[in-house]
Amino acid sequence: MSTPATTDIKPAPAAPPPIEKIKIKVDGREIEVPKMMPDWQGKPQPTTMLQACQLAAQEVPHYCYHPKLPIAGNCRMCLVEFGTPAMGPDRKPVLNEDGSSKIAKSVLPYEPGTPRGAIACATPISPGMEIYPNSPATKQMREAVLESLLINHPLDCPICDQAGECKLQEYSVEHGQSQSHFVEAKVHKPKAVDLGPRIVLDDERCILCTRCIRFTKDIAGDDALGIVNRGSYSTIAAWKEGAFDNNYTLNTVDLCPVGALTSKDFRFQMRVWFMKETKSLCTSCGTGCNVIVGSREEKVYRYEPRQNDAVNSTWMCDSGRLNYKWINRDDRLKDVVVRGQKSTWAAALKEISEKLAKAASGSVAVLASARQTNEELYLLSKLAKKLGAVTDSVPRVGEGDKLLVSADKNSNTNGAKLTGIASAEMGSNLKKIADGIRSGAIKTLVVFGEDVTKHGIGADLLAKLETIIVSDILPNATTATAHILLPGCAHAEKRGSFTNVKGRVQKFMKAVEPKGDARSEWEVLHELVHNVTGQNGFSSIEGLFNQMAKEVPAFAGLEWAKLGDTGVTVPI
Amino acid sequence: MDWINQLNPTMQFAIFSMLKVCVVIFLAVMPIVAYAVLVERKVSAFIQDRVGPNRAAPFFVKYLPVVGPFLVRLGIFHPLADGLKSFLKEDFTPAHVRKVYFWLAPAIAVVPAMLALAVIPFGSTLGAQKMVIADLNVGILYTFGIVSLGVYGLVLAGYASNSKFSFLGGIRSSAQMISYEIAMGMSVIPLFMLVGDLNLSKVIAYQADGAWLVFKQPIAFVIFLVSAFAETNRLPFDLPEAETELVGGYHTEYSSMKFALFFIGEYTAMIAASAMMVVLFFGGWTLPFAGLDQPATTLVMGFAHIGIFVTKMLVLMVVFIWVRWMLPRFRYDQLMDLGWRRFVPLALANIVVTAVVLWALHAK
Amino acid sequence: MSFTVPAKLEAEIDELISHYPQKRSASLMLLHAVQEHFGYISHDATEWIAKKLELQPINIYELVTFYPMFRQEPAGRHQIKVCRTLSCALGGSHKLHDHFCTKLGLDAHKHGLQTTPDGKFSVEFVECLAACGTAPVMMCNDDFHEGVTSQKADEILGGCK
Amino acid sequence: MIVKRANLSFWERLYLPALLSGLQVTWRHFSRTFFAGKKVTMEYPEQKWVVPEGYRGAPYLVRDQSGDTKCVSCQLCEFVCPPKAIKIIPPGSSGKPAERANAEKMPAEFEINMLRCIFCGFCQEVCPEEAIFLQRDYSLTGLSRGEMIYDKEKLLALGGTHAGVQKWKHKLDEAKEQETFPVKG
Repeated sequence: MSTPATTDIKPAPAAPPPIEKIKIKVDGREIEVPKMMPDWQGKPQPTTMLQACQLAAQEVPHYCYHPKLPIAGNCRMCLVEFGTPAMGPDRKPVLNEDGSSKIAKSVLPYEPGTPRGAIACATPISPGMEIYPNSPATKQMREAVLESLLINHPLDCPICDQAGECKLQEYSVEHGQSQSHFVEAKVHKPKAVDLGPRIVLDDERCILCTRCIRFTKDIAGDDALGIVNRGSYSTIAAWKEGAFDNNYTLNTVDLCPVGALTSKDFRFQMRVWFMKETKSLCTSCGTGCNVIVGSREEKVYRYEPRQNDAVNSTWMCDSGRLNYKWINRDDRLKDVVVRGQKSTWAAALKEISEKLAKAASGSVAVLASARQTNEELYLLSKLAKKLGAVTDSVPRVGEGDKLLVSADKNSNTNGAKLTGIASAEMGSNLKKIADGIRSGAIKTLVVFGEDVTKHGIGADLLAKLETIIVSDILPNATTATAHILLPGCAHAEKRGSFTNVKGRVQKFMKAVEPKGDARSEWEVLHELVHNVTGQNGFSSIEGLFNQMAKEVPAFAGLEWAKLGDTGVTVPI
Repeated sequence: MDWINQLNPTMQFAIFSMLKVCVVIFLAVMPIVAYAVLVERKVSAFIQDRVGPNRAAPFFVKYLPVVGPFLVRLGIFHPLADGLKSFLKEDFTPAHVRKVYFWLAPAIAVVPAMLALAVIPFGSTLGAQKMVIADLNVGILYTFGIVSLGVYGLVLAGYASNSKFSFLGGIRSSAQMISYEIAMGMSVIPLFMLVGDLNLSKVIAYQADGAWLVFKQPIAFVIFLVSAFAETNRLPFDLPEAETELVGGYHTEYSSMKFALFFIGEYTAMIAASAMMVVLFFGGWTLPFAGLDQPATTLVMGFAHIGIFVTKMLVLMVVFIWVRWMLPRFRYDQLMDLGWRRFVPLALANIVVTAVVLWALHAK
Repeated sequence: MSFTVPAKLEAEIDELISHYPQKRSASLMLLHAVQEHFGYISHDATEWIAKKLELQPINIYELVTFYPMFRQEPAGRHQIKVCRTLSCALGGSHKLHDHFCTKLGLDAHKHGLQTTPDGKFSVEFVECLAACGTAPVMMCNDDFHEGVTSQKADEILGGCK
Repeated sequence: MIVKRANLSFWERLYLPALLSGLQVTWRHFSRTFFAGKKVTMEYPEQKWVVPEGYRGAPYLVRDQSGDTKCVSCQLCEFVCPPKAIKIIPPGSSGKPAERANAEKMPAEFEINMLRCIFCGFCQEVCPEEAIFLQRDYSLTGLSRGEMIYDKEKLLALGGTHAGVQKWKHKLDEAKEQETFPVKG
């Protein structure tokens, strides 16, 4: 769902070629579906019965089928009964008395009374086809397939991390039967196999849908997994123990419809049904993958990718996914500290406001991290404008890859640029600030979310300053020297928006409460801006964003509500 | 003891009256109240197949070999514990109460009940002293006069408490007590028509000469008994308290010793009512045999008369307690119906019948 | 890598690969060639083949584990294969297998290929050897024996040098 | 609806028979208790109530016949507990492995707040491992709130042993059997 930004002035697109449609019947209801639909790579392919059923809002259970993966058709869960128009010997459709064409249901060739199902995920539709996703025969087929999938399943849901979001559980309830006809001993396969540094495999739970194999081969480009052995003893395996180690392995945990692949990081940490799920963003690089933050009792337990076809499809990298533990760290800054003494927000803000209001133009420098949100950077730029301050952010460049990981390790580089906090070439003002401090022209330094000692402003320079105001999340060398230290919030503890490397403005929601006295930076900045500039702003994030969209040209026409769950692209 | 004889009769009267008041109130009424509560709890327990209070044990009990545990099981120490508890509990005055009346009400509830005891002859004589605190010649009128004051305590408590439960309790008590006072008053008129005197000692003397008045005036006794239940707010007429509907009625908002005063008042009223019935219907301190119906000549006799009186009174009090578990509480309209439409006409009829009989007898 | 392929075998393998439009298609042929030469397909051999065919080792490993005729550990000089498919199972192949195992001092209750410590004999169960009418049947290396009794089995063993 | 009241007879209207029967009933009970000492109550701390079979008192954790903790930290009881009395800390990936070879998982900590527990038995009903049972204790006391939060050791010590189906052991045995030939079926 990519809503183009209003500023995105494009020539009116040429009228798209008319989409060829086919009339079929799903569950007795006639619908028109496109003849071709995009496959996992976005190439048009003949529409399958499963896609047609989805368009008709009829659920067809499936394990191996995934819209973003090549079709394998090996789980058989999506078997449905169907029929096609009967053809006479003259190759003309046989008609019923009322003129409609007669439907020949698909049956077993040697047993014409028995319906023959087809796997909906891989069978293309044809004109006049009738699909029966709810017929008794379809239901019976599903029951049988589920029973067969469960023959060797260990039924160890109590110790399985997937329990609660397991398709095997869900379909067993919806489509399965309560008893199995299987009385023999189950085949036992290896358990707790160390597949990779972040993945554990339980072969007994595996239903061999091969989603993981297809993902790692076709999406991640690392052909690391395969099925070894034969028959009942088939198992998923990597060539060597721990060989499944690319940066996208944890996506297979999400893909795995059962509990076979589990994350070592999340293993036995918390049951999923306790998890509060919050729509958020990954902040590890400039890509801004959409994530769901799983938290319970103010503790973050995991990130999971959230579908956004404009950004990350349904994937995310392992390094970003596991980069959440700092939110739960014990040494997080929790107190407002004024010159070494624990203080209150009211007192600290009063002091800062008075200091900044009195500061001579040009005597203040503002250094804001490009990991702060658009709204915070906007408020800081307002403050800086009033104070005539020199501003900048710190660039972070690392290694990227061609799938999702961006070389830009700041989550909001474009936000810093668009709001005017960062200089045209990010980081070029750092030296100017250092020189200003050295010469004594800059007396006050405002730092948001950076350790300036690592970026050219050493402890010797900091010692020369009259006032150092620092807001950060974790303690570092700069926070240690701060005269006024304001505890900030991790993105999981506040709301806001980021602009990713491609200029997509995306919002994120609050998952957990801030630690200790910490408060969202934008709330604090909103108050400071009011005190120093005398302008009143919005005290809600929605109002603030909308105000920013009015004042910052790059965001013109945006509204908080318009961002939706997946964001809007702006020109950069 | 010579100095007593040297005092003039007025002084002597004053001293002995004081002594009698002290003895009656602190050595008789208060302990009886305390242990009546215990008896009430025990009898209630037995009627309900329970054991009743048997826990309170002061420190010295463990030094008494056999008696100690027995006394504890009897619950002898519970009244002491109850009293102590009443003193030690927080004396809570709720907000927005009318303080003066709120504090006054418990006192008004106790005092009339005690005053009513003044005219009861609880024995014949002890030495030269008559065993009655005030031997008034209008004894019964005094009693009714004083008893009717008792309602003020309840009404004030209900009015001052700033609570709807208390208020309802107060209203009920005023209506109930006034209603039954009429029936009660009229029920004893035939008695005095027979006796010909209002002095209670004379009533006893009249019964000593003939049969007890309960046999001569059974209807008057029934009316008096039922009215006494109503006057003392005992079941089945405990509508002013009515725990199940009014929480605690007029004393809902009271705690500590102020609450205890209502309690003492209720039990003192019970004592007074029982004593009055003993005097009016059961021959007072007399027994119709062994010469016990003549005023005492010796100290032993005097004490025996007091003992007889107290025993009769206690029996009646047990009846009070017992009745509590026999009958369910009356509905308010039934209570009024019984008082005004049954007992008042019945008492009037009783007066007329007695008058006619007396007229017929004297005409002979 | 301790695994080295003689030049002759490598030339043979290169020739095999050239038969196919896609290198991958030659996988099975290569496996056969390697097993024929070394007697089994070692871990290193798998990796070597994968490299040769520009595949991941797991792709080759899938094949090795799928086909029962590929061995992953060396077998004895004389391989005794006893059929256990239905007709032979009814005809007494389990007894025959047992007989071999007790005779050679092997554990009859273990799955898969069993080799005597001296490396002379290997015994294993295999699926149908296509002579159901004369069950139980067995193979000793490439020699086919039908209607094998315990006596005949002893003779076969005795004939192995 | 109007309920028609039956007219009372003369005797009934006198109330005297009712009074007498009330007197009789109360006297019967009084004499029975006072003289014969028959009472229906129990003097609690000295006399203890013997709970009947199947009584559902406080929930405790049990061990199996091999002395291993049965609980596998599935947290269903924590989920189902209506007063939220149960708190389980799962072992995490680096936690202590389960005592039973095959079960993999065991709670790092298991707490029941007996002040919150309402003895409803949902935990016992939901437990897939037969690891928690409502047992015979009904009178739980402590001197502090902290004391009333029973931890895993205490719950296991109080719970005793429950000799049930050893599911995980059975699975392990089955897996071991598979290693030999012929496979038992």
